[in-house]
Amino acid sequence: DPALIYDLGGKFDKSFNEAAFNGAERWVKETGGSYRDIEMQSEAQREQALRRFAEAGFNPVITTGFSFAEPIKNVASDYPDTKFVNVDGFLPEIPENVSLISFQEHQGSYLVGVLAAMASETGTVGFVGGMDIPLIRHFACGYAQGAKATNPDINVIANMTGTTPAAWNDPVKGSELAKAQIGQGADVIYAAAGGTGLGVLQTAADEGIYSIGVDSNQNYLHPGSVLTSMLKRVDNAVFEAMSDGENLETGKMTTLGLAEDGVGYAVDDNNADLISDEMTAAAEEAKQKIIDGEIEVVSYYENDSCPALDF
Amino acid sequence: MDFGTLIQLLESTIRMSTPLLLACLAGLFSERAGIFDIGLEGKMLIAAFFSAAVAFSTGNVWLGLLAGIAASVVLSAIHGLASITFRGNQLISGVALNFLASGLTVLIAQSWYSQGGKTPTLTGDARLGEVTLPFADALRDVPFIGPIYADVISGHASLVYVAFLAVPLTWWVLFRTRFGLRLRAVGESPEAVDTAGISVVRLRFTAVIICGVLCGIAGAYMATGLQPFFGKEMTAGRGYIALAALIFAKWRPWYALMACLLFGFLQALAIRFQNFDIGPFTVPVQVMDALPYILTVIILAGFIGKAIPPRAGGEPYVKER
Amino acid sequence: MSDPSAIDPAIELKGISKAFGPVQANKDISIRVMPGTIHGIIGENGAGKSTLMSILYGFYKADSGEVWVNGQKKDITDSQAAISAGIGMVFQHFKLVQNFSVLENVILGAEDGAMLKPSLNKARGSLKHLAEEYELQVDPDALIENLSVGHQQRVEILKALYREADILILDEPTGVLTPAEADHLFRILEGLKREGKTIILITHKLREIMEITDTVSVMRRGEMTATVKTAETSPEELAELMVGRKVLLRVDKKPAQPKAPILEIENLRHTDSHGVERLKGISLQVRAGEVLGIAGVSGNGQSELLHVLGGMTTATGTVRVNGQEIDLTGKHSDGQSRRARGIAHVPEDRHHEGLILDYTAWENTVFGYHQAPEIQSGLFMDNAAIKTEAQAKMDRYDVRPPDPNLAAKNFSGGNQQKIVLAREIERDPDILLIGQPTRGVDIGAIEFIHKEIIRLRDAGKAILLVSVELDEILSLSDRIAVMFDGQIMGERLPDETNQTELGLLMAGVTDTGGKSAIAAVDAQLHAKEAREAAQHD
Amino acid sequence: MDKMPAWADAVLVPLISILIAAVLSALVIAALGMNPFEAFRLMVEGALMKSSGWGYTLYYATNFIFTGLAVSVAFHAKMFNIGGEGQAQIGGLGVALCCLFIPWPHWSLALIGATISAAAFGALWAYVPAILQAKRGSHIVITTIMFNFIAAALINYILVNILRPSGGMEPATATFPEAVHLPTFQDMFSTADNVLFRGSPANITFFIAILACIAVWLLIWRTRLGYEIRAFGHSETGAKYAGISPVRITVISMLISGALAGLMAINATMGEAERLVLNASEGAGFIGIAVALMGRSHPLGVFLAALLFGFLYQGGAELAFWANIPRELITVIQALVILFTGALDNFVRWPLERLFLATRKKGTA
Ligand SMILES: Nc1ncnc2c1ncn2[C@@H]1O[C@H](COP(=O)(O)OP(=O)(O)OP(=O)(O)O)[C@@H](O)[C@H]1O
Ligand SMILES: Nc1ncnc2c1ncn2[C@@H]1O[C@H](COP(=O)(O)OP(=O)(O)OP(=O)(O)O)[C@@H](O)[C@H]1O
Ligand SMILES: [Mg+2]
Ligand SMILES: [Mg+2]
Repeated sequence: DPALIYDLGGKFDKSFNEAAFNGAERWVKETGGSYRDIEMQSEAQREQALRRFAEAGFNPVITTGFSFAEPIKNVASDYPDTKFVNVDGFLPEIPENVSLISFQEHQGSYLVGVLAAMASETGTVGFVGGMDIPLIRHFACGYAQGAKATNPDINVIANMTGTTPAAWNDPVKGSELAKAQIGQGADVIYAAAGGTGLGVLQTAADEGIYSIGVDSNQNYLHPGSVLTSMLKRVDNAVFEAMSDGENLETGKMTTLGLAEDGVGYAVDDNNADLISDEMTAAAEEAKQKIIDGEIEVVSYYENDSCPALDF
Repeated sequence: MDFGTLIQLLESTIRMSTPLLLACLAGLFSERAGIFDIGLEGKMLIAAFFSAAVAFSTGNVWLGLLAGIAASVVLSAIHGLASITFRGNQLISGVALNFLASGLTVLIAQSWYSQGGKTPTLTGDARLGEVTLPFADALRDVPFIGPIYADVISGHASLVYVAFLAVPLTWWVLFRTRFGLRLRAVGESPEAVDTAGISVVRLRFTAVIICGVLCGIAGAYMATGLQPFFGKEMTAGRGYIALAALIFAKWRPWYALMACLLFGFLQALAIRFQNFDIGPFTVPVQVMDALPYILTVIILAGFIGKAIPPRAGGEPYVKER
Repeated sequence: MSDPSAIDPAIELKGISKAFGPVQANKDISIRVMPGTIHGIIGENGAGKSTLMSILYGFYKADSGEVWVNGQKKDITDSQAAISAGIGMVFQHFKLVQNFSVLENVILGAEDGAMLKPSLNKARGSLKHLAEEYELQVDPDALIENLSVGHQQRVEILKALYREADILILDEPTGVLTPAEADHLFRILEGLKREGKTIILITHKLREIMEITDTVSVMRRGEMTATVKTAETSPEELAELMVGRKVLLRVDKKPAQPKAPILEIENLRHTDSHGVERLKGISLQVRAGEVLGIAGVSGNGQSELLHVLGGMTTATGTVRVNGQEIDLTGKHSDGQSRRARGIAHVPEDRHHEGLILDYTAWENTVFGYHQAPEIQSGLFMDNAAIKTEAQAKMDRYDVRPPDPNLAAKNFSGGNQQKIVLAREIERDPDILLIGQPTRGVDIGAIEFIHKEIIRLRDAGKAILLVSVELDEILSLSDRIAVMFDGQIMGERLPDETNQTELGLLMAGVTDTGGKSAIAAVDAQLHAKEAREAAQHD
Repeated sequence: MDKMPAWADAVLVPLISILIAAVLSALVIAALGMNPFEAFRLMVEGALMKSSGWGYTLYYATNFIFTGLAVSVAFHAKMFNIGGEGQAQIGGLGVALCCLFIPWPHWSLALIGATISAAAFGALWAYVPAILQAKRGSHIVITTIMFNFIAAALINYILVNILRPSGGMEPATATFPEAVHLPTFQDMFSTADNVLFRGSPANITFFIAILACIAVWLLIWRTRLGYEIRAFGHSETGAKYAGISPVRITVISMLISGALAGLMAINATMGEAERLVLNASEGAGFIGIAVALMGRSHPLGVFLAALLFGFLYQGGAELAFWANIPRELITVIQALVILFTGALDNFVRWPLERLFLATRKKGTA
């Protein structure tokens, strides 16, 4: 059986852990298989969880969050028969029985940036992040690039919620941040802040502006107000890893971008009316150009700075 | 900063201050009676959950409010049992109840709603509406005063007004009624109260229950007013800030109002001015984020001086050892 | 009971027993107090007096026994019940709310209705009335923490009277009072008695018992050993009943043989944290082998003088010890430096200064001297040695119980005081500063403490004694300096002065220069003024 | 004077209290649809029946010992140091700087260096609240709460903008060099054919923690400084009388407290993570409060309480592995343990006292 280990944010973080959980549940539904999962409570548990599951014969052992890369590196050689999967992580050298999956969040964010810029009437769009960490800047950076490419005069306001883990679970502050951005003219706000983001989406709905969800499809939360969601298909990645089971290909890093449908923007019944044909066309064009390499979306990680945004 | 921004800032200040204020007054009642309470956070949290849950299932926010208050009062009663009846350590009891609330809310929410510790979103009457004060719209265009009245003062959830009215009410109860006299006395000198023929235990329990009620309102405001749902850990440390405000205010109601407004204002300010530039520098977001806390320390060190808690605070009343 | 008289006793206790855990504080106690009398209760520290009274007042619950008030059996379950039975109590340690006004303290628990205003107004009226009737003047709006102990005690009495108490219990009321205040209190008690009220008075001072009570009961180790008519007994007999042996009630000392001055104080000034100047240029000398007594109404700077000399606070001026100046403001102005210079200090307040109540007795026996090299072994304190030494000290000073591992708070006041004395005296200091040495201490212990002070004097030490008890000052001192308002009003020799003259000086009446040549009539007159002045402190 | 024998007070009361907490926890577990006995078996087996389980239990316990001692020392001086969290994180910064920028030839030297550095940084973070309390009377509870937030912001800034290796995704420093790797229990106690403590993070720091317990015990109950700290804690006026400077004691005891909290980083940052991550203290500063209070501020009590919490952490993790329970259940169990052993202890003690008193009366009668 496969095992799934969620990062510290917990299974229901309204973000990628939850997406992983959804993928696993889909796999259960479709195949009737079973898996085991656990939420981390502390840093020290990472290695422990990997070992316990490997020792108990779970295979593959799937983990979410870049923080698992190091522990996986440490334990992988002890369990050559177990395959380890990590979503979001990076290792300079990838052990034979390890598969890394990374997502081009900046590309997906670029597309929702395009949509945001087009939907905005005020010429100001907002971004609310959780804790100020590189990953979140990575999201913000792609978003700003997309928005500025669409409307060079656009004003992008990017705010972070805080510096403690509470920053991921403070919808009230998310709501205040949204209100502040609305006060500064924003009429589309992209939230990449876990539970805090729920407050952003809520306030956007209450104040009659648009919001953009993150990671999984959050359009259903406030139909008519959530412009779209930046999808990061961790669910697919988990689903596939579970489906491949012991036949999983390892020893490599898989990068899932627009081309692989690893990231994207969500359109469904809830927001179909909000996305005009023109917007779809623009987004699709940008998508194609990114895939073709005509547009290069700069990753924040590349040189720890963003061409379109000051941090 | 233009006038419009100032108005928004003040509006935000009111919203951010309200839960702090309610929790701070809650702490004030408890600590004035000699029972320290670092469990404000947990009480707010559990109240937030139950108010949202009951408002959701009944569709009535007022029932939600009652449920939130009830839940908070239950924790208060446990605190009272531990620290008054069984003369336990008040700090430990508070810490334990914070943990308890933090764990229980998510456990129950998960088993009821399976939304990862979140309650479903409240709509309609399950949600605390905003109150428009009389003439707010008519006066909006009056220069200066208009926006202040219409935007800063009017247009908040009813519990906001409850919180602000609770300040004079608390003052009045504390300093103008028999109950207040006894309450203050029991926090200073329980043996004086005891020898005056008044039950220390009953008095302290009453204070602790009032504390529970106010924390309950604070939690309910967060989960039905500020947000129409409960999310795990959504109080995000506000109970501790309220405690700081209480000490800051030297356990006095009007000062508590000032302290909470100040904290609220600093938070609102930090939210609105992240990453702002001063000449060649960009002040990093972390500095703005920490600013309310840094300023608190500075103010405390520079202007407040020594805060003397109620003399019998924190100690159980023991007459026979 | 075979008492033939028709009137019922105001209070009758029958077979009261009370244990605190394993401690039997009261054993089967029975007592009758007749209405309209003043009934004294005496007994050693820890004899169970306070416990018995607390039971009568409903503060503690008796394990067994009955309480009868005015011939009726009462079930006194709490203080409320006692109050409605007409009992009022002034505790040894006042039960007042420090940051409340007098008025607020008086109405606490006796309010009329839920609003404060009417109660306060009513209380203001009756307070005025009571004050006139019983000479109980206090400013109704003053905060308790700003009142002198004497005034605080008046508030306690007012509290009881406001509740219309007919029976008033006073637990060691004079322990903290100045002689003037004590006199005043007794006038009040006489007044109350005339009004038909019944008073129970606990005290360690036999003089007071003899002076004011009608009957007196003696307690020992939780039991009531005797009840006698005051007129039919003597202090010596009472003392013996109390302690179980003969007690010397007067200090027996040889004339002093003073030598060179050891402590020289010149123009000492101290300003407190509120900016009030509390010492206004004090100049004094204490010689080896003499006791210099400082008399004064408390609050006139004696405490500050002790604090400055003991290194608890800073001052300006000059202080020389054995001819060498000591640091009054700098790094070496703390208690440790003073001790290093041979100054020992028995502070006035043993609970808050002299002892760490939560420390064991042995830990307290080195308190302040804990840095001394001889009780260290390497990096650590030599606890075993300290304990052995503590045991020896406790045996020598007859501290009861002689258990060095017992926390200081579990000793009675007298025994606590002995621990402090043992510590300070056994260090063999050159100078002993000693404040209120016998406050709240029973007769047996007083006798002992006075002997120790004289023994130290005879060993050639300089002793600076501060006491509000004029008796104590007069019997122990070789010279007496009187302080008033931060100044020395004059010095007297004990043989050549008397209470009246000292009282005059204590009230700030300028030094007349004469030895004791004031006309008696004059003195009487001034003394009355003095008392009144003292009341306004 | 005692109402019941000391052993009953020290052993029986906490045991019964824990039992009550366990029973209530069992009810919660049963309410979640799980067999409580099975859950308990999982916890005990996972935390105590294997060397690797002990390896985790002791790792967590090590953290809690440090933070618990930190809170205890401040308590003795009657100060409530809520700032363990921030002090530990800043201590982590000290460890990181020391390990990253000094080319240590051997771990033992690095350990000494990091210990000093962690203690110094932790102490520094406690210094400001301490001096403000001593000189300005600023309430230590507020200032330490505030300093927790400020520490979080500072560490966040440093990790995101300064110490993060370029291109690194995580807000964390680079991994420390191999030379500063501390021996783990596995390294120390395994033999060629018998691997003990496999993979568990318990490391040599545990012994430092034990040394710290002993040192604190000696400090508080055997030295002049400890004597002065306790005296000051009991009575400020008394301290003044004895010539003990309130400013000095306030500052020194907070420095010691902060240093102890900072030492936690040796275990978590140098021993386990081998790099500094965000929120490295993970709430141990707060658990330290419970540990200190439960341990009655005595090092032995702190040690035992820390073990108990280590057990709860590790047992809880095991429970989560095999029983699929939400992690909040562990929080609830912790809460119940703290409540019953810490705050409701008289709930157990009083009936017991009565029992002992009754039997004694019978014995003497
Ligand atoms: N609250 C209490 N808890 C436990 N023991 C007590 C308590 N109060 C008094 N005791 C004990 O009961 C005994 C009697 O104490 P009590 O206070 O009645 O003495 P007392 O005669 O008033 O002494 P003193 O002259 O010092 O005031 C003492 O041994 C004392 O230790
Ligand atoms: N709560 C208590 N627990 C234990 N012992 C007590 C308690 N209260 C009083 N005692 C003891 O009762 C005895 C008498 O207490 P009381 O309060 O009358 O003080 P005291 O000895 O007269 O001291 P002082 O006169 O200096 O105030 C002392 O032995 C004291 O230690
Ligand atoms: Mg007494
Ligand atoms: Mg006494």
